[in-house]
Amino acid sequence: MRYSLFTLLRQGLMAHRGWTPAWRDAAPKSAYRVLLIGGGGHGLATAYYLAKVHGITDVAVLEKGAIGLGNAGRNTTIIRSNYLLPGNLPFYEFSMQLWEGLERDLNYNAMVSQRGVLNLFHSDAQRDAFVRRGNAMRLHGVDAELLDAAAVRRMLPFLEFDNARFPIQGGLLQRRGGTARHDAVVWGYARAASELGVDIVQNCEVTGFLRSGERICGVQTTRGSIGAETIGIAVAGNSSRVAAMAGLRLPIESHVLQAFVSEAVKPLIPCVVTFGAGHFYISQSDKGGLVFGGDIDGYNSYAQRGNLPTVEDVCAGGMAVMPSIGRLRLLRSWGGIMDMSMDGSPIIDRTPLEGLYLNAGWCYGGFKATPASGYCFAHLLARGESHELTRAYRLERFASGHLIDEKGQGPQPNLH
Amino acid sequence: MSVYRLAGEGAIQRDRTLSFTFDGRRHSAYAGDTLASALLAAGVHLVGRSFKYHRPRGILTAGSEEPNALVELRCGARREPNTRATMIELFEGLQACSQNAWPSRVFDVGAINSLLSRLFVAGFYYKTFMWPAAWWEKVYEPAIRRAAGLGRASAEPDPDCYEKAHAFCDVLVIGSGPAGLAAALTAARAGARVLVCEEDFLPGGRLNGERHEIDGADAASWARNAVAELRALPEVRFMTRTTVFGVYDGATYGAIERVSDHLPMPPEHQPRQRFWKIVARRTVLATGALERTVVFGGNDRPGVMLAAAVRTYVNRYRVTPGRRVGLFTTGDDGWKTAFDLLDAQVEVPVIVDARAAVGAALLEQASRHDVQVVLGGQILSTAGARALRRVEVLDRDGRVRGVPVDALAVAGGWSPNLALATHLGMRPRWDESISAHVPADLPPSLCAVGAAAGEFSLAGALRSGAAAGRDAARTAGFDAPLVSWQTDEERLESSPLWFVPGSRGKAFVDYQHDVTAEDVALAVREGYRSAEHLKRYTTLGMGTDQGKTAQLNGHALLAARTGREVAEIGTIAARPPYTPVAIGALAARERGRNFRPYRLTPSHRWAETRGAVFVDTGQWRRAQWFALPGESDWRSTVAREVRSVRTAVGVCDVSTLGKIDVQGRDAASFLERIYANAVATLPVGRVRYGLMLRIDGMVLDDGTIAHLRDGHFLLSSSTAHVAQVMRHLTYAQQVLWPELDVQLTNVTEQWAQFAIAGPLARTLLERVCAEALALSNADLPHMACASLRWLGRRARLFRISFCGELGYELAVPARCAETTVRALMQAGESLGVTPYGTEALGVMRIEKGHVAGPEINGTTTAEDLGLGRLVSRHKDFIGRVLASRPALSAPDRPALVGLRPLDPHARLTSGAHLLAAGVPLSLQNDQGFVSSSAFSPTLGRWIGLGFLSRARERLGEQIRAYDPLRNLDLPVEVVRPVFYDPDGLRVKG
Amino acid sequence: MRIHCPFCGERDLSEFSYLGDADSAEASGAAQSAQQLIEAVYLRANPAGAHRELWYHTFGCGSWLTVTRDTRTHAIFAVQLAKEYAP
Amino acid sequence: MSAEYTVSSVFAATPQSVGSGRGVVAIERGGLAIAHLAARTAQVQALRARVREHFGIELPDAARRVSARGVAAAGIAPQRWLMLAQDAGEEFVPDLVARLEPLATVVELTDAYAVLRLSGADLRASLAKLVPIDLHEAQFRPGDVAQTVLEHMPVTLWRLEDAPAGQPVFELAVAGSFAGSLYEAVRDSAAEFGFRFEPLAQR
Ligand SMILES: Cc1cc2nc3c(=O)[nH]c(=O)nc-3n(C[C@H](O)[C@H](O)[C@H](O)COP(=O)(O)OP(=O)(O)OC[C@H]3O[C@@H](n4cnc5c(N)ncnc54)[C@H](O)[C@@H]3O)c2cc1C
Ligand SMILES: NC(=O)c1ccc[n+]([C@@H]2O[C@H](COP(=O)([O-])OP(=O)(O)OC[C@H]3O[C@@H](n4cnc5c(N)ncnc54)[C@H](O)[C@@H]3O)[C@@H](O)[C@H]2O)c1
Ligand SMILES: Cc1cc2nc3c(=O)[nH]c(=O)nc-3n(C[C@H](O)[C@H](O)[C@H](O)COP(=O)(O)O)c2cc1C
Ligand SMILES: [Zn+2]
Repeated sequence: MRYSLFTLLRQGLMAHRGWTPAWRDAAPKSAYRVLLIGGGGHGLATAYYLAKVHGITDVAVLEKGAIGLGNAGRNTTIIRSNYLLPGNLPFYEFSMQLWEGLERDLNYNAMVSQRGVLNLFHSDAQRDAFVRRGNAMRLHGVDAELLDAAAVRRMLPFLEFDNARFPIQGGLLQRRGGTARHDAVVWGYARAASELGVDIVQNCEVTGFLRSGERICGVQTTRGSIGAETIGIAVAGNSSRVAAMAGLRLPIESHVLQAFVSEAVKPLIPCVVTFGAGHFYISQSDKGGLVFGGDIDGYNSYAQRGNLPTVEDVCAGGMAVMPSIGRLRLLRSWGGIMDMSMDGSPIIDRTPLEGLYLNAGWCYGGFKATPASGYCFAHLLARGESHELTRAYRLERFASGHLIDEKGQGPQPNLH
Repeated sequence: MSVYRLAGEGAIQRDRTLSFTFDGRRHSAYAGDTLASALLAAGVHLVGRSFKYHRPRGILTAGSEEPNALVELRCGARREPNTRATMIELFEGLQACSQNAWPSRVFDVGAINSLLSRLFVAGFYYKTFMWPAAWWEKVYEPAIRRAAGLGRASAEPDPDCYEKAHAFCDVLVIGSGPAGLAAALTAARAGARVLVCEEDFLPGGRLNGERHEIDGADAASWARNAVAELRALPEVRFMTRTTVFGVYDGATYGAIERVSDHLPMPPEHQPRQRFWKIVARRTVLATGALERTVVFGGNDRPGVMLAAAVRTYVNRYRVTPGRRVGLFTTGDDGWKTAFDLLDAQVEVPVIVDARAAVGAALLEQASRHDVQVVLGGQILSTAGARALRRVEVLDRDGRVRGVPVDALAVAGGWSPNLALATHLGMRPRWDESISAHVPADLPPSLCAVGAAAGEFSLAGALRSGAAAGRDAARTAGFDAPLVSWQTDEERLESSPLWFVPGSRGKAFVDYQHDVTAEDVALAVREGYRSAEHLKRYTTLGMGTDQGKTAQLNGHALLAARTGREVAEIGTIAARPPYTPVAIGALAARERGRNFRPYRLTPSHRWAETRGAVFVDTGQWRRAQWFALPGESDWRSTVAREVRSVRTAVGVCDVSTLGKIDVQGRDAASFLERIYANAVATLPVGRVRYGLMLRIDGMVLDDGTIAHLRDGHFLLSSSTAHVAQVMRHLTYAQQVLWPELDVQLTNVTEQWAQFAIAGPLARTLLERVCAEALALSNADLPHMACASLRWLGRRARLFRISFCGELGYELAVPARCAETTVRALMQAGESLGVTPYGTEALGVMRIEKGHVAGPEINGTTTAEDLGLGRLVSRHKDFIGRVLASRPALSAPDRPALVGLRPLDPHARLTSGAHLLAAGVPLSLQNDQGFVSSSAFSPTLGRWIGLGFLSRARERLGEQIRAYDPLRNLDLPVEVVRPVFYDPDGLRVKG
Repeated sequence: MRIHCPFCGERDLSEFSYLGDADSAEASGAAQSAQQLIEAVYLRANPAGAHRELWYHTFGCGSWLTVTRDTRTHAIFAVQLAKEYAP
Repeated sequence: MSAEYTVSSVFAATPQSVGSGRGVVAIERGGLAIAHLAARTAQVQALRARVREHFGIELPDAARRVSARGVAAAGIAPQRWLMLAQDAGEEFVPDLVARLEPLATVVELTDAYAVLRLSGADLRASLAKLVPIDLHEAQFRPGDVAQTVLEHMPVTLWRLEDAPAGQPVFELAVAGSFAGSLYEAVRDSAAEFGFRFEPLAQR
């Protein structure tokens, strides 16, 4: 059923009795042309673009629980394309452009809000590094502005300017960046894919792979075996576990990243702000809660929760840059499992095993990538070759040295 | 006295009257009141407006689970939005305002939303507002945002301070109701270190709200005595106003002590709140149980209140929520509310019990009063504009009658308050016998007792508490006798009624978020059928109360709509914090200038006297330049400093550079494996530039290696990398090559180090330490080092130069720094000696083409930095193998170059990108960037260092430096990255 | 989380810093070929369950510790000094 | 140059007090010679014997501080210690080097540390705000040593014998460059109890 103000009004008159499920809760068939493991944003987006762009509708998305409760359902919803390296920048900008048309495309309001993303800097060296990044963006036609302290102050007068340990010198602003309603992105892709014939199979955990020789030809699941010509893994924090079922070791560590939300208040923070002298970034959700986060806890983890040192570190960062939030209350904190790659950049590639493809290594930046990741992964699955925007996201780059290391931290995932 | 304030004791101090204002109107109440009890006493029942429909709302509970009565407390910079009236301890002059209502809570324009409520169903915004695209940010979203949110945050900095503290104990008891007190007493009497945390300002839990007897005395005073006994024991810390908000790994607990929230303002030297990090061997969870409401039509009207809360207001605060209070109950304990009210001379017109039959005792007791009892009855709806006036009662024969009441007590059954028992990921278990979840698979360090464990009787609370207290004490090595207390064994029957099917009008599940039974039905209809989808689609349980009183009712509705049992629905994980926590408290002292510690160089105080301007680089605070009186523009100051170094002599404190002492039989071979360049060939008394790589072949750090004595080396590292380098070295020493005999000592702080540079550097030094040391080129050539006596201490002199002039670095024990630098200044006065700062240092290193932070950025190899020739081909060392990966030696990989604008007056900026001349602007044509740039006073023009593809082939080429962010775009020439004294003769001078 | 340092005793997480998989670290030390080194440096077993990992007692004694920890529960099974000291 | 050099306080130039000045008293220690002692591989037995014979000290295996005749040894890591000597003069460390090499590496750190002696009735309550260590008198005995973190600063803490009045006495050592920050943290944590500080120069 198409969504619009009109249908909403009509349903209003009939007490909303006429609405139908947003997506079909399908039971798995015995075989599919393409199987996607993981009903998060990436898996669902991939299914949608397979059907929409490549006309491949014999597709199932297998989700071990209910869709969208992994990282897609727990991220801080920031979307941006303010990247430095040529391996990343065009890909994330393409994603940004897909976001800009997403709602009309999906006929689902994902509340994409281009409220701006402001990275604060606090030293000359940091300014120059940000300028280098901003200039790369401009070279690629992406919007980027350099603000001095005065301009930042006009924009966000409530920041700490006068009593700071590391005074704000200015900021790098991408106005087209912003946030999107994370759950709606999942539901929107699920609904649109389902409408095109994709099976969304919930409570169906993949427990192993079926092989014929060197070829992967299906999966074992908690709902029986399912055959497939092509299988894509898009399980984020669980990538290593699923890959291990196929005997693969990945350049990935799973780490916990915590996020936080405050009690809802009337509009306070107009854009996304990141603190440059500590680990803290923040935005305000449409519901009114301040959604914020910081650094990962730093140790391997599959528990979706973290510990106090990070909580303290994040709140200290918040108070250092935004001392007016002191009396606002933290309402809830949680964690998600990051698929931290060895150079901080993702992998969208074929695996050494025929028929098995991988989409992983998103670290804490994969929500913004959801549309482009789905689009390009669909391309790879449909055509068997990388989309030009993801040529750099190869598994073999670590052996060849074609690293995409935005932060320069080297093979130390917890530092990316 | 108001008609709502009852006679009798309670826990309020009648002799201390306090006055306060709500929405500007002045009222008075007593010490010991909460804002909620004070408002009830003042007859204020309409406290605020709801989130979406702006419905009038009152007070539902008497505790921190309150969903409705949220107010803005205090004003100005101290304004606290969304503060629960039920948790605000009254103080003289308290100011509070209602929220989310305009112009006033009584006449609220937003209330028209109720009329549109047919549209504003769960998730309506996902279905529209999509056209035209641009309108989302401009029109729709701002409107939604203005409507959303409850209170208004202050935009001013929080004026209060916060504190962090650490506590350790054998037994942590969370909650001081009968179960908690029993546990604490038992463990404490045995001698264990006991820490009790109680959220309330009054210990005792339900005992303050009920009329129980323990050991013949009334329970409230029993609690007071228990607390007094505990407080008197040396190993016990009893903290009220302290909420344990989170459970973390390693038996670590987070708690917030509200030190001054009950006062108009924190006293001097007192924080507003104190954040406790508690480590406990064993923890007893005695957090009680929370009563649920029932989902029926108009169940949100001001005057509708949970039955146990009514008892608390009556017995503890001596306040009644109304003069004619009806009761709607699903269990025996609800009846206690009626009896407590009746005994307090409050009229109870009707008792509606959803159960068809109840015990004779209850009926007998009720028959003594003039109360109509409706068994098997339900309440279909309520009436009243801004306060409750009437309830519609459906009896078992299907007859509906209206009963006039001004308040309604609702007893929907109890759920153990087990949030903390799930923070570590444990899922609770459904217990059919109490129709609620109870804590399950707890770790050995944690146990739940009393109502928190589903043990709802007082006797059971005392019993389970005592048993847990004894076990906990035992594991800590204290043998505790089992104490027991006398109390009536009450048996309380109940059977849940989650919702009233025939409800008329909106029946609310989640009050705060205006989630109705209809919204749940809609979510199910649209396929959002898992508990998590229901939550996320309707926002059920996502408010400030986290649905403590609503969650289970919502799941029961979900179960009914999807043909499942409540038990099958599962639970929504509770997350820290248990109740919302001020963000300032978690940051504690780390804000403003205290955000991070600062480090001062050994000559800091001297630098202050010389007019130094300081810059924070990481933790260090360093002299950036030394402005002379009359020097306004810092560039001219820096230019002067550079010129004096190049023409005479300058002194700079470089103590922040890392200094690591390496000794041991295998010291040389250790360093041989650490550094990319040869170390073994370094003779004693000599210094060498050294390059350390990461295992992936990227440069980790550069610095110097001095060979002090046989088997004794001193390394220097860049200021920013000391910790990283030290960690790298200890890793190699302890993990990679434990067999080597090598000892490492970080001596960075032991030595103050001064660079003395310039053509007259030797002359200056000869004036201060000629007799200690011969300084001629022969005696101390470039890259040599020696030790000397200095101020009666041992000091070291290195003939090294970062700025490219004849230079030395004099290392003296840190405490000699000030005397030393003053001596140097004095001795050099006639030579025109000049102190210089980091800025001049930076300019001169660029003039010399020395790489630093902006070049050694974790993505550059020795080759990239033009240091390939240093890398040894004859040995193995960390980083050798991976540095030779194909992509890292590709010819088009950007490498270090010097850059010079063609226009001698043009400014060159770091961060500019480099493109070949004449090519279109695009990422494909991006060939590198400017990493460092400066105005060179020596050359009288801007210069820079940068990285450029195929650098070697391009010397002399004119390319383009493009910096659109700064609106700069200029032609530059590619040159060798050494702008000054390319043959390095001056350092040898 | 609290780690029991064999020298300092049980200490809070905030005193330590994390390196990662101890097996990988050891393998990178022992690697005989470029290929082996690349695998040791870049590939991880990343198990859900018991994990041998290296921690550095940054703010304590400066020892490198080999910790065996469950990555699902964060429960710590064993802690040893990475280096064995000759008596 | 052989002129004398003047040593001034690294914490705060002047004596200061907050409130009653009684809850916590901080006295800046001076004249403390400090060396880092690290046993050479497989030499620890011989080193122990050597130290025993010269100083009458048994090098502790754990994070403990033992002292004899004005010289103290504090265990800070496996087979590593800090040697501290009060008013032993400039030659203490050089002597130590001469006596203990090649059984150990000895490195002077006299100037690397700033040390506060802390006492007072409310000292434990004040320290509880500063360090994540259980300082209960039965848990952290006289002679116990802890290296830990204090507001991001590495610090070393040890407990001395209680003062005659039975009040606890601790010493807190920090890298000299942090002295200012450390001082402010200590002062603020003690403010509610009353705080007094005596800098070096004053004695
Ligand atoms: C706290 C936090 C904050 C973040 N903030 C941002 C941000 O601001 N901006 C941004 O761009 N990114 C952010 N991210 C990262 C982003 O959320 C993720 O990179 C992205 O969501 C990952 O893609 P996904 O949605 O497909 O992953 P997921 O939603 O995790 O999807 C993976 C799915 O696979 C399922 N699965 C796993 N194993 C199996 C199996 N064996 N069988 C079947 N199904 C399986 C899981 O149940 C899960 O539903 C954040 C992440 C977190 C945790
Ligand atoms: N009539 C019934 O059916 C019924 C049901 C439940 C409880 N009760 C009565 O309640 C009592 C149960 O005793 P109890 O001791 O188990 O519970 P309690 O409710 O008496 O005490 C719990 C205490 O824990 C505190 N608390 C809760 N969470 C906290 C936190 N995170 N941090 C700090 N403090 C926290 C509360 O403020 C409260 O004081 C008995 O008297 C019992 O009769 C009766
Ligand atoms: C952007 C965003 C906003 C959120 N806002 C709220 C909120 O207002 N109230 C709330 O209770 N939880 C909120 N949450 C947290 C979720 O309730 C939930 O904790 C999170 O999605 C992780 O799921 P889990 O806690 O069940 O593991 C929010 C989460 C995100 C990602
Ligand atoms: Zn240790």
